[in-house]
Amino acid sequence: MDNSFSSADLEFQQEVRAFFKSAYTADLQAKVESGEDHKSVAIEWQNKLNAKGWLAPDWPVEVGGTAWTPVQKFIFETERCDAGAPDVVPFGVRMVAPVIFTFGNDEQKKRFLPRILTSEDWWCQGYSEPGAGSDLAALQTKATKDGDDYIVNGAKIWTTYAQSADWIFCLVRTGTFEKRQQGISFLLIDMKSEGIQVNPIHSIDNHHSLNEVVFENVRVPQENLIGVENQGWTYAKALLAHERTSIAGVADSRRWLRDIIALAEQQTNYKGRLIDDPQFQTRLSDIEIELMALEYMELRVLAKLSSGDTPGPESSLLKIKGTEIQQALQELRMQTIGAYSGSLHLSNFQNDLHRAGSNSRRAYMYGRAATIYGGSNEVQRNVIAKAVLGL
Amino acid sequence: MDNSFSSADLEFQQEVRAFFKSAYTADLQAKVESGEDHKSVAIEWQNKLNAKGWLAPDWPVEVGGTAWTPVQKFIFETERCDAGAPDVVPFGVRMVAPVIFTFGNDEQKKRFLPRILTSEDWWCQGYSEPGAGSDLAALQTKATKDGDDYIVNGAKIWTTYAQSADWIFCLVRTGTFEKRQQGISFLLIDMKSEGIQVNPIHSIDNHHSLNEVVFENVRVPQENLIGVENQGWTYAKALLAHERTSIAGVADSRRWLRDIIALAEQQTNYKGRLIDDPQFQTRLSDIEIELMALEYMELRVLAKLSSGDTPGPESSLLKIKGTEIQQALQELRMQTIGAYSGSLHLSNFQNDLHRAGSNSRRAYMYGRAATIYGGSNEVQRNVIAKAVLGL
Amino acid sequence: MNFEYSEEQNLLKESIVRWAQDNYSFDQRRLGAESEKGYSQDHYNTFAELGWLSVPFAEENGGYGGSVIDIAAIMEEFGKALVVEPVFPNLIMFGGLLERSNNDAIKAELIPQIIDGSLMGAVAMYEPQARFDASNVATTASQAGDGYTLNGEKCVVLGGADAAKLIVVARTSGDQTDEDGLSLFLIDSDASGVELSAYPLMDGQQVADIKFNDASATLISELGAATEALNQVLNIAHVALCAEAVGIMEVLNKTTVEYTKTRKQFGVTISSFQALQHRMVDTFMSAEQAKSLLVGTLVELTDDRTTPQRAAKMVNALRTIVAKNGKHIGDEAIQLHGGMGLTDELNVGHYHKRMMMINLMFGNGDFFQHQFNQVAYGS
Amino acid sequence: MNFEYSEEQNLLKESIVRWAQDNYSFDQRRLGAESEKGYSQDHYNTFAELGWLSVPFAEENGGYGGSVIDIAAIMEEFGKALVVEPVFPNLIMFGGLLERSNNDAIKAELIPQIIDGSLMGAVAMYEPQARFDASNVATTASQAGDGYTLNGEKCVVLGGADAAKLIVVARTSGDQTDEDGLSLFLIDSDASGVELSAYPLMDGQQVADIKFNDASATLISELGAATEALNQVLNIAHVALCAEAVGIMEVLNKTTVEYTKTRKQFGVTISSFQALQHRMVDTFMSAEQAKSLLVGTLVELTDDRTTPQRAAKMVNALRTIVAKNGKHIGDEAIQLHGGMGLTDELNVGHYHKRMMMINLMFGNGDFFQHQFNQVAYGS
Repeated sequence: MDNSFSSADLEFQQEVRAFFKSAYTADLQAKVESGEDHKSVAIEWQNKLNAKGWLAPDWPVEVGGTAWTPVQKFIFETERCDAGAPDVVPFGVRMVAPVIFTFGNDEQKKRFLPRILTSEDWWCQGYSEPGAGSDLAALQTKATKDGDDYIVNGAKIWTTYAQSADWIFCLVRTGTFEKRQQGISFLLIDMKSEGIQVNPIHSIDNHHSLNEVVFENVRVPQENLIGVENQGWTYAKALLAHERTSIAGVADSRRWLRDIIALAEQQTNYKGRLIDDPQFQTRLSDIEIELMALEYMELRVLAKLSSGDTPGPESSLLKIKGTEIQQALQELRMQTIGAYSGSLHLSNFQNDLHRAGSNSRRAYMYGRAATIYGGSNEVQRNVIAKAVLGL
Repeated sequence: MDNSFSSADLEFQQEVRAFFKSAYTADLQAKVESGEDHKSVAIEWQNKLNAKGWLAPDWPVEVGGTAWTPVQKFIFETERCDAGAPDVVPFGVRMVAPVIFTFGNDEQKKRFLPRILTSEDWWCQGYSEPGAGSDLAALQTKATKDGDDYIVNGAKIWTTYAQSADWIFCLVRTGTFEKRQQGISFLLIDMKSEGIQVNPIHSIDNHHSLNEVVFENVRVPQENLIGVENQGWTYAKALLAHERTSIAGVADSRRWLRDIIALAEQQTNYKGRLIDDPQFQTRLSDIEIELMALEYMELRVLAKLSSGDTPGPESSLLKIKGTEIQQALQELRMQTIGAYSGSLHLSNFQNDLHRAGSNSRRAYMYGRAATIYGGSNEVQRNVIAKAVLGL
Repeated sequence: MNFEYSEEQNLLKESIVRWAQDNYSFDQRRLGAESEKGYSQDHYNTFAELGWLSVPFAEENGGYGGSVIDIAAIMEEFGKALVVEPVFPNLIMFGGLLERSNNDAIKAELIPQIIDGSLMGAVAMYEPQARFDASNVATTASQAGDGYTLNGEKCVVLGGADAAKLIVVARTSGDQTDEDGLSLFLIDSDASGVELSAYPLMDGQQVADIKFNDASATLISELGAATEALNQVLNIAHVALCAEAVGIMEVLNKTTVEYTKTRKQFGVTISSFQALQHRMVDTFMSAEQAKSLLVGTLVELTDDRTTPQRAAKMVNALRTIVAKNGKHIGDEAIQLHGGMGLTDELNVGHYHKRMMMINLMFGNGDFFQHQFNQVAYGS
Repeated sequence: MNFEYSEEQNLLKESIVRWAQDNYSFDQRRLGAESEKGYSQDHYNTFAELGWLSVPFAEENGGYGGSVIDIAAIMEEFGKALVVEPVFPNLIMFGGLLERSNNDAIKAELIPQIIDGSLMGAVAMYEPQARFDASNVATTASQAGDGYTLNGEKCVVLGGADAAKLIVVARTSGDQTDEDGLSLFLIDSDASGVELSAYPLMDGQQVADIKFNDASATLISELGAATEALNQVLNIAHVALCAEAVGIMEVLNKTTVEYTKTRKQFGVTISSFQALQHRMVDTFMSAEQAKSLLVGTLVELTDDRTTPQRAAKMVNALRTIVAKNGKHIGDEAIQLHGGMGLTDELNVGHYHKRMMMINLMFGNGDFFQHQFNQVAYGS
């Protein structure tokens, strides 16, 4: 057992740190924290990452990846959070791209991957359906062959930023088999196609990021099919395990924790500083200690990956604990701020606490989704019960 | 809504308080707390209660009950715990007697009830069977008719104090029906009968109170059958709801809480008194606040009972919360005392903390049973899910 | 011993239930909540007509003479209906302090206006630096001729966006965090020197941050001796909020149980999953705990034998358990509703947000538990 | 980065696994545990023969030169096998302090005897009035000719019932609760003035309360400067106990999962109940958390870059999570075993009791969390 970075890793750490320091400017930071104009701010930041060649570390080198070791990825992620820089918007870079470069044909790779790197194409994810929830295989959106095209009918739901997406990657039903997981295909659909309607879903954080996407006789060229018809479930599943592993969000949670401590150093409680209140310290360390455990849980998984293993059901564990910790931090941040954390709007603030309060309210509310999406934590527990404990 | 006692209740309270003060002598208290010679100490105490006519408040007046109102019972129980006096051993007075006076015939009432009051007969309970657990209806002990007798074969388990009991009341299978709950009879068996073997079960509190009772061709006169053959399940069920209601143990938990506070006033922590440590105070109030809620939960049930209702599925709630609070207190008591609470034996103590430690260890260990017996808390949750929430 | 609401109280509750059924569906409520004012004056006028606004006031002031139990009875129903109209800040806070004023003329003038629904008032007490400490008051009042001049800043004033009159807690003596030396002042919200910034909270309330710059106000309490009245009103306010929370808990649990009975996954209703059943039993028990402690607090607060210490123990225990269990119930309600629980379209999120605001008003769970510890174990 | 035990460490672990399989069934263990001594000298001699007793000692003292990772490796396996032989008090505590002594002659004499299994020693440090505060020491040592005279009382001395020699922490200067002014003394347990009362703990350990009445002892540390050595040894002791606890957690979880797969109720195995499945997933996660934090503590303690503050944070975090999760896992193991979990006959209760004792040794969860808070947030 040892924890040490190689000298090459240490050099890399310096390079990454320097990059974030120069690239993530105060101006950009202010734009990000305003929470407004999400897409253009994200593109501005992703273009900087892409210019450095660091937008898509996980991709194969020949299409734009970095061939970083898991340790390097860990370093990058830690430095990113220390710098307070936002994560990449995942739908293109992290979600559809791995499916394209793993299961897509050369034509598809050439057509789609470069435009993801340049942020010319903005993607959204079409998995969940109204009424299906965590039971992904219950999907009913149909794609029927018609000449060189598929005709798609059905609806997808909880589609984040569908309103600003150019493309959607969808799981659609192309056949009927005894096992519901069969007969599902992975299809790329142009959001400008005729017959697509995007209905906004306003969520409890008082924002509009979620949508329902309805397909009515939408014509999709068969060249947009990834891999083999009826094998889409396999492609999506490979992706989901990857998604769960990265969902632990240790570095982000660490940033939240530091933020709470900074707030508690300013807040007053029982005529002293809140941070000095033993009860508050215990609330904080209840979470911090779990976060320290999660950090090493994740490192153990990363170390295994770097020795060639693929992520197994333990990724469910990272997802459960990671999201529980995120929610606990969001809750504690509101408690730290007090009544100001009920503030609804992001503008016209009287003071800093107001801004922090409104941000924390929104994070808490939006954060309720973390234990629901990507396979609810209940479903993750089912997975561990079956795959790890053999129950 | 009001909480007030009538003037008659207040008078009663004075009478009860005076009784405990004079009857529960320092000598008796020392014997009880030594934890030794359980049966003879219990009989000494129960004889005092019986002399006052207060051993069996719940019984009908004509056989020895007191006809107390629920408020009076509440007052009695509160005063008992304030005085630190032990509860009645339940198997005779509270468990078999209500079945006898409700479903038994006159002959049985005359024969058994007076000897329970005088503690001449000591009873134990034969419900659970090896392998059946909370699934009580899975019982397999058979009683087959032979002339005027039943021949009983099978085994009962977790039988508390079977080793010192004169009688056992049993659920036995007398018939086979489609519903497992049918075909069960309620039988009273003399422990001196030939063919009964009592095998001790040593438990994790390092004491012997539990037993397995094995029946091999045990001959039981049919006159010992309660009520109608094959209807025993109904009689037992009526009893169980009653048992759950009284299991909340609010007054006892309140005594434990006071005990912990007294200990924490003597213990040192971080160079101050443990009771002044904010973290400890929070552990304590986490429990005390739940106990305050439980107290009013129980009072609400009692008030309903006094207006003529029978205890419903809400008694499961009292059982769950009551036992969870008991266990939390047992745990906190050990934490309060520290390493001394690992002490195994009750004698040869170096100091008071030693005695308190050993007592608390034993209470903790024995207390693990509370969430398992009388229908495990898991089964109680199933009951509420079905009967209250309609799930 | 009796732990049920009286027949009169049940009639009062039923009148709210009936009104809400007929007039306050989720969409009808929304009309008011999403208006600029944040509530419907029409509904509020109906409350006045039905007599509900008179409940907390003494008979000699033209009120119904209701006890804290009567207040809890109506607040529980307002909680169930998720009433957004500002009953709490106007009746319990503003009205409560007004009724304890030593200025009989002002009482005689204003209380009837509260009861008939024509006056909206708010209490400006907490300050940005104070978090939950009601005695951390930097706003000062200095004598100027017959009246007083206020200077300072108040924040998250409940009902403040819409109030015509404000009662302001200001320091007339002592250091910033002294318990004593506080006085109450009445001032029009549009008076000169009053600068009011209104904003909404997540539960739909319209509140305000308010600055006072040499604003002229009228003293309505004994000089420097407002703490007792404040504590009396806060005690009732705590119980009123908890009663509202108990109503909310009941709705959240009921809605969630019903939802799981209709929602299907993996071919069956999710109510059939034992893991979810046990969690719903736990939220049911959470609500029963809160309800039981509310009942206990009500009977003990109205019992002559209760000491102030015992009352403080009950109130702080109640607020602590409402904070813990409210969060438990709200979080589970959203989780078990899955994606639907995240939508603004379902009422679950709205109930949850109101519950969260209640549990940030005048203190949070840790704050109240700390107070409990002081009373119960303090040396 | 690498978070696995090395090949050598795995070989060491496997040797313990093999030995336990062949020689340490539950019944075989019981023979030793229920003997008067509380353990088997034969087994202990085998430990010596297999070299396990040399692991923590430096090569220059005739030991294996093991790191804290090597110690954790063997303790984890001792935990899994529920070894009752006094490895911990003798090697980690007594041996650890001895190795840090400034008296080379005594080290040269005694350490080989520990390694060959012929010497049992114990550390007498905690006192009845001190609860978990290691610097609350009322026992005094005063100079008397060449040596020192001890007076005072020690309690719950681990390994104390059977120790031939004792290291005693005594005060040579300062007030009763000062951190400084403590010294270490060596004394034979049968020396004049040593009054020893032995008794068993619930996990089968034989411990002792010990009184010193003008007992003559040898100083084996710098005068008044024992605190650093004590802290070093306690740090390793904390990690060793947690490694043992991690081993216990694994067994408890595995045993419970297996039990639910065989135990039938209501016609099906109870492992098929989803509510129980989710609870077993939670206990599995509890164990993984503890294991991960153990690994983290091991790599950070053996990393040159680690500051003392960081080390203290890791160790206290580890002990806090082991206390919480150990209780969680132990309680659930008993609950899911039902009545069978309450019997002395099954090993579940025995593992649980050892876990509980670990979590009362040198502090409990709250104590360690308090220490963590001091390091992490203290001003």
